[in-house]
Amino acid sequence: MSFLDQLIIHGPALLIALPLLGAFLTPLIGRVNDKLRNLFVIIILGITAILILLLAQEIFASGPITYVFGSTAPYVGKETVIRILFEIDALSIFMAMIGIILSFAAAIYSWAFMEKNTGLDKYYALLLLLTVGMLGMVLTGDMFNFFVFLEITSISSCALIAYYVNKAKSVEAGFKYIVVSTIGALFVLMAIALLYGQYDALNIAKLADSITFSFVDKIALVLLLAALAMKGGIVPMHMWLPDAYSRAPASVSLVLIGTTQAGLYGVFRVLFTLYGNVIELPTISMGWILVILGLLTMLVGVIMAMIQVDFKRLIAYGAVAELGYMFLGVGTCLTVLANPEVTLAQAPFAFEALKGGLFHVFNDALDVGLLFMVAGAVYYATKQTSLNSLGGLARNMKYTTVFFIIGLLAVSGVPPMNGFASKLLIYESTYQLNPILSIVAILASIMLLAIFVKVFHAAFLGPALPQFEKVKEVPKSMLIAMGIIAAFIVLFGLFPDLIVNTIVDPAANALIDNTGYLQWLTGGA
Amino acid sequence: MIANIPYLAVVGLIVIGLSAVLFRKNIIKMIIGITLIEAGVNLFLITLGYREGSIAPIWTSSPGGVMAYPVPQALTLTSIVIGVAVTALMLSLAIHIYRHHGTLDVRKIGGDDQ
Amino acid sequence: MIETFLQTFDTGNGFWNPLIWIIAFVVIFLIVVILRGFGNKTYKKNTGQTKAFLSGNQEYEKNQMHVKASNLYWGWIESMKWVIDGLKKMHTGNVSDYVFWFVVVMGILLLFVGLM
Amino acid sequence: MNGLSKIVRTIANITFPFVMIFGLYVIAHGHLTPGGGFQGGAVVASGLALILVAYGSKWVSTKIKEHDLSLLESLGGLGFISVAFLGIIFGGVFFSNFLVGTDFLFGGIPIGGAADFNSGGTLPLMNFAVGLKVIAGLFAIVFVMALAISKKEESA
Repeated sequence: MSFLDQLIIHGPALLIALPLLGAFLTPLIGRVNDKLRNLFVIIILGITAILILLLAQEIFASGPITYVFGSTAPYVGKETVIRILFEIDALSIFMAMIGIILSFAAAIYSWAFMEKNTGLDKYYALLLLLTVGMLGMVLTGDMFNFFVFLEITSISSCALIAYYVNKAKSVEAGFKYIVVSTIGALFVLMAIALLYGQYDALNIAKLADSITFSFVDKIALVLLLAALAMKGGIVPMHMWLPDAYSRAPASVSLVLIGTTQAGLYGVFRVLFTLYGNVIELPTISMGWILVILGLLTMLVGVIMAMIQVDFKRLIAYGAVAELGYMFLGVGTCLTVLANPEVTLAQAPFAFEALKGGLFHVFNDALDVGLLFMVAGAVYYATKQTSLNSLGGLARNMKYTTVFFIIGLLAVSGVPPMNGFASKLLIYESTYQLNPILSIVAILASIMLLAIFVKVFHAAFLGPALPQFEKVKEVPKSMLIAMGIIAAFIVLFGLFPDLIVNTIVDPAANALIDNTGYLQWLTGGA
Repeated sequence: MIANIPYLAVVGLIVIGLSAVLFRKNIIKMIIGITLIEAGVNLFLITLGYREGSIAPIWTSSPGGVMAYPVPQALTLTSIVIGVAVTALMLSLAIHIYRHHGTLDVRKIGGDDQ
Repeated sequence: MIETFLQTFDTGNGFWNPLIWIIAFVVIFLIVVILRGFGNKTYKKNTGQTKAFLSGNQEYEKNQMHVKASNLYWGWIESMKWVIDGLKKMHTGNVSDYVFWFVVVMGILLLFVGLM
Repeated sequence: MNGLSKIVRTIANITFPFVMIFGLYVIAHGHLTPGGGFQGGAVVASGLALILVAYGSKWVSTKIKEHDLSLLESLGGLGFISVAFLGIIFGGVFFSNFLVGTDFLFGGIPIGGAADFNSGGTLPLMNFAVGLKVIAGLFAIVFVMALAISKKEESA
């Protein structure tokens, strides 16, 4: 067996183990040399990214991979107890790609952005740990493992949000975040315990196979849904999100997008896979709940973004609005799936909506991430966070301005950027469920454009202000990080068909049909 | 009836903890509330693994017989480990908040704008 | 090779091809270039020509000239005040309220999922 | 933070060895009892916290630096993950328990209801690593908090 085959076989474990090893080694290397440590972190994340690509190729070609820890067989003894295992299907690897792109860009961005701060050993260790948590959440095939990774994510991101401990607002935001996410995670654990008590299993596939939608299952579903939606920042549980995003360092905000979307992944996984066999049983379709939450999220997000004056806080509310599109797309699909009278073949728009929702997960991560990096660059150059004190920056910061324009167009769904492709999918498919849905979605998009045009005018246009005469373009590492994300945005926008067919389509298929996920358990079929 | 008492205790602990988080204005009391919720969830997990007349799952010179189900205990331990980390983090943030504001009353600390 | 990249993106009902966008971009770019050709050729940099002309009034200080962020969309915000005030009241910044909303959503979901 | 009275210090001196031994017992017997690296580590760290409270953070900071504690913590984590990586090399799977059944360290296989200390394969090694990490980590947390409070007292 060649080295590459070995790498793919052990890939699932290495995806977690490598960043974890890096996290423990970072403080040791940091004692030797700062530059070496930064390089080390980037290399570790780069190798992880390559591994994810290798695994993705394998998964898209030959279906889900399971990796059992500590043994070769998933069963212990009499085929009743299941070991801890990772189960990676197309959706998992799709989310992992998003996470690793964000982490990788954040590591490059941090090189210059965080340079002047102290405690960077811990910063980088926590960044790697956050990546571990994020990847673990999307890759694991075990409910309790999911909870553990959820908590790893919460703890490390809380410490990173409160990184500027000398700023009162940062500490407050960190405290709010940890309270909210701990309570959410505890309810997730409660739901896991309820499921465990009934079915004596923690494995997602095993649970999905044996779930009956009894009353206890309903309570577990509610707990999981509410807690994970809170982690995903869905209105009206979104209030922690602007606080956390705006007070964290810009590079951390970038990775936080990934953790938020890991929460959304949890919602999708629970609804489609864990409760996939009983998807038609609830009398009120969960899809409609998702759709209504999505619409609320969009509207509240844009209206609140309109009145913000803090640069990053405004983007954070914009990010909240973007989250609504994903819920709308996925919820539209769920309404059709949960309706026993309509099959998927009769309503092809449902699949398109799901593709749109999932594609938008990727696009939102890139767009909002780029905008956060621009906000960080503006802060780095001017030391100002309020939009009211900015102006005329385009004269001195040419590249940053270009990146902001790209982000602006992408986030508001203007062609040829990637946001347009996914939003087009969502508009045209939700229209067939109910025209009002797509009208609200388009309205929210228009308002997003208006909001970011306002930011563009306030920060980058206008006369050359005397206080910003000496402002210089930001260092290369930050430009490179922004450039990587911007390149992805343009690439996804110009060749949407390629991207949708290669990575989004398998992910949507994996979500709609959970037999692939249960395959190792039921032995084919 | 007697077998249901632990479950009632679980509900009680979670409700008390949630009400502490919702209605107490002192950060330390809110942290206590969160640890109470955690205790409730842990108690629930432990109760799931209970078997009547069983012994503790300790292998060194065990007398034999039915052992309590060890998996929920392992889960509880993991959850406690995480709980310790979270509590430590929250308390150290509380120290920092106190240092910045000189108070732990959430009303006086004041929220973020909007 | 190039065909795989420039495939039409089918959205079920409509379609989108970046090629159309690129052609449109080139056409509009050409129009802009032509229009630019009609411009005044006597423009010189760093002379009085580049100064703003405010009916003979003195130019304001730069910071006063710039329309700041909170002044933009004033009318919209004013007319939507009833919504915005309600939303602002919701965003107290107090973590107890954040948890309160979580409990409320959990209750509503329980009502929909559990009891029906 | 200054130390407490002589009575407290004497009691702390007497109880400290017992706490340590109990903590190390729990770490070492992690593969046989519900204990393990974390639980034992927490016991040891609480013993260290006892000393911290009794003697004050000023005295302790002359003995040990927070810097060294984070080094120990990293080493603990590194040990854990390396044992897991060795599983790939020797056992073919990540986290594989490659020591079980060998005559080497902790290779014994438990028979029947009772097991002896020489069993568990890689589990005791992992427990030791986790124990080291938890001792260093938890003590570092308590120590840093104590230092923060004493700084506050000085400035007041």
